[in-house]
Amino acid sequence: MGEVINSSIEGYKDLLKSFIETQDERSLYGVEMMSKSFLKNNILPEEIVDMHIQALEELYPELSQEVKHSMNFLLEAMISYGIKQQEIQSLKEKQFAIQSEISVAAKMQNTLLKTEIPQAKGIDIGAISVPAHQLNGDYYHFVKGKDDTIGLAIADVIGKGIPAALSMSMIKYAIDSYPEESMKPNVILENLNRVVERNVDPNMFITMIYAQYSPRDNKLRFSSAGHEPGFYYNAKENKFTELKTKGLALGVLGNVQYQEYMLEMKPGDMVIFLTDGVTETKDQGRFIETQEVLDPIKKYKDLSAQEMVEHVFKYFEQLQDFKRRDDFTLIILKKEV
Amino acid sequence: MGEVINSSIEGYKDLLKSFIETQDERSLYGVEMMSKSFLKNNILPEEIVDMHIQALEELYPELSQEVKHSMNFLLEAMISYGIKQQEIQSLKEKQFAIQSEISVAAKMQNTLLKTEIPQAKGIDIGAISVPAHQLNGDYYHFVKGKDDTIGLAIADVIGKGIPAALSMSMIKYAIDSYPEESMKPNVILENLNRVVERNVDPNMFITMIYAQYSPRDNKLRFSSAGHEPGFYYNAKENKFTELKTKGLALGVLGNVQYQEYMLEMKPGDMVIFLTDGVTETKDQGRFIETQEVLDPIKKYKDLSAQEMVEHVFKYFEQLQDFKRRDDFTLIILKKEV
Amino acid sequence: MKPQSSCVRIQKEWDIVGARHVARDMAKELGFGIVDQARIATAVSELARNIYLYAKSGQIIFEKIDTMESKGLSIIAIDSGPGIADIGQVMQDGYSTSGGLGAGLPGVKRLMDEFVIQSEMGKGTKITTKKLVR
Amino acid sequence: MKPQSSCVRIQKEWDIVGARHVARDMAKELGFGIVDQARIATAVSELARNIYLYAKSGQIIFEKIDTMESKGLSIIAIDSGPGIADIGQVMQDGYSTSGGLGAGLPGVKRLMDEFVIQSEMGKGTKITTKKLVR
Ligand SMILES: [Mn+2]
Ligand SMILES: [Mn+2]
Ligand SMILES: [Mn+2]
Ligand SMILES: [Mn+2]
Repeated sequence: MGEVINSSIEGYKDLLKSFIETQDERSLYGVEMMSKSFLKNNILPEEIVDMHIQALEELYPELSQEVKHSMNFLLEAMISYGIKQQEIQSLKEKQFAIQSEISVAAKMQNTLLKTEIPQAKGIDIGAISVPAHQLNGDYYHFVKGKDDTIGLAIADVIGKGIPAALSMSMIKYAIDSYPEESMKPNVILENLNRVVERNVDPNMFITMIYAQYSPRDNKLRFSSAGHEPGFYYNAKENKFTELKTKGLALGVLGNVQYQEYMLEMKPGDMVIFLTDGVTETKDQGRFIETQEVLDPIKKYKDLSAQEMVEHVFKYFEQLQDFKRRDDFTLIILKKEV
Repeated sequence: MGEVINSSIEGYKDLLKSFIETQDERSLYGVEMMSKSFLKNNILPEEIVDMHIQALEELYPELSQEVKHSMNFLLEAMISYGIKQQEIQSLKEKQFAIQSEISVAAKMQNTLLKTEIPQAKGIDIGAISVPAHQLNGDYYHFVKGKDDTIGLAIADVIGKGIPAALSMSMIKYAIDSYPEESMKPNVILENLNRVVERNVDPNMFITMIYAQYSPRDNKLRFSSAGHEPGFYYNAKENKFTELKTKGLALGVLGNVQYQEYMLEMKPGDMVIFLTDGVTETKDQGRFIETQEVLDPIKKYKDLSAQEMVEHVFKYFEQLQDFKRRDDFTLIILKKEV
Repeated sequence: MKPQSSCVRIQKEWDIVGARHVARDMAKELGFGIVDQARIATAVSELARNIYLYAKSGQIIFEKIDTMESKGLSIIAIDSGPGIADIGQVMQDGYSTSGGLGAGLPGVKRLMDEFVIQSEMGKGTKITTKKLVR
Repeated sequence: MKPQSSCVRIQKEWDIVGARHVARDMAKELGFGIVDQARIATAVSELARNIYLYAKSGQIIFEKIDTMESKGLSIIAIDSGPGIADIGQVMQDGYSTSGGLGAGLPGVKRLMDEFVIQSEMGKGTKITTKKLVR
């Protein structure tokens, strides 16, 4: 550092001299550039003041004692600022370390949560899940049973970030261990509720919908654990209705029973499941209305299910000026015509 | 901010005046305190220089133009330093947010990993697990079967921090879903290996020992997935031997078979399981030798198993000057005399 | 009477100094103190250097704000350069260490009272900033 | 000949100024430049204020280092105060914002070249620091 200062003091002195003589903007531009390079070389502000004193003394050997003393005083005032500046280096290193941990964790999550959207005759499925930051606290998952039944889970862990990601991996493994195709949605939720309740502390909970679609009878059976209600689109009447359900979020109480709901999907009908990251979209500071959630869905309803979810996501992304405050998950099931 | 400066300029001027007149240390102590309070109020260094100029001009109305110009030049040089200082503030806020996420996650982990050390006649068990930082990438777990068999898992996820914590919660839930008491250690590892291999990317793996102690025949059966070898203490011969095992770490290959090992525990015998956070203790920069891991174990071998693990932990904590670089887990089983 | 607005083309390094000069003069006339004069000049320096280094050419438009409610300086930098791919990233602290296109923009935001950036890949960038006399 | 070492008791706030004074004088004699003089004085200030505020009483021992290999100042602060429970936490950046016992110690570490802290609850704290003339 000493060397950088020594080789710079001449440059600083020249610029200072030229500025004192002419007050030109060029010298000030010069000192701006110089100051940035000092900063990059970790020169502290008290060292700048010291350099200034030296330059002044060399330029004006007859400089008054008062001014010299005053500059020493100013130098003293800069010491705390120098300490502060050194802090930033160590802060940045810590930040960098933790950021790379989070990136690795996010990559892991992607591997972990990979779920293939099942192909099944008669039903077209689209799904998208985008975290607000790097780690996702939303979860969705598909499974195709031996009898062609399609199992579908959509969940939202309370909160975001690292704690949510941890809870979410719990759900993932718990679900993985069930012979899902043979279990009813309400039973799956009842089991999951026990796992969550046992393993997570009481102020942490998870909302979830578990649904099963059977291509044999075109019926969708589902249960909800306090999750954001989905929508049913009746093609014949061209009408959307909210899927009202009852059921406590997972992890709130130990022994909860969930109700099973059922609906029949006729050609052209759709079912939409989502997390509150979709409905809590903010348009210029205000939350959108239920009706407005359906706007882009109506708009894109003739596209394929996957195109639909992607377009709807982009629509909301733009609406809230690319600032996501919550994880966003949207699943659409379309009964083919 | 403007107000803070205005009310401070008088104080600054008084101190400056007193210093110019007497060059006393008291004024410098005063400006140090003042400078700290400026910093706390987010006053930027260019504002300090500005205040200095104003104070000088008021004290010396006849101040030379050269000095005035020179001070304006110095002020210009401080602008980049002011920007840097503001950056520190915003970095600290981010740091704080992420730190509180990690604290919540660590609390969750504690709830998640709570495992009770089983009470069983004839065997005394001690266990300790301390993360290097807040989140633990080591894991241990006990389960007591209906036939009084004690199941024991000890694992180390490659890496530390957030990604390790995520992987670890996977192991926890996978294990939770097995009917452990009826499964042999090698079969448990083979199943876990499939889960890990399927869910985690290839450069992420987990080492683990799964062991079962049966009080009926005093036999310990165990299998290892690339885990740090444990030790067996033969009381009669007063001798420690390393428990050499074969077996690939979990998650490396898809279909791995593990070998089962068996040893009989006679009164006074001990078995020690650990993670590499214990053996990779550094004493003044060098890794300790295997022999040295046993030093404190020998030293405390007449204490109860739980007292032993705690004393051994403290011993190593001191040895490496309280700087833990890896998660530390130690389990001791003592056959009672 | 002094002009209420001014436009400086940025094509060579010397133009950066010219833009700073205009900025400082207008700031002085508006009654900004020397600290704010220096901050405005530094912000303009940063905007102009970005144009000079990455967009090759562009302009900076200065306009005095002098209404009943507020008094200050509006500075708009426009170029038809390559544009900024990820504005969010550029505006992050710490990114600035990279020293590339837009590296100084978080600093400009801190130096000024208002800061809006619009950019389109291949089309260019428009940065609108404002500083008010307090 | 000037003394090679000196000891300042810290009991009242005024003693902080006394300790700074001794530190600056010795630093000057040893040939430290004005920046380092100021840094040493600030470090001593911090150490002395910690004693004054939290340990009520203690002392600061100054010793000149003047050997063939190195020249500098050794400063040791000893008190029999409450001690610091979690040294790791106190030495973390950001903790300093709390303003409590030991809050300024990371700063002292930065101002000096060497810094060792030992502390026992209920017994007191010893901080050994050193700065060398470059
Ligand atoms: Mn959530
Ligand atoms: Mn949500
Ligand atoms: Mn590990
Ligand atoms: Mn390890």
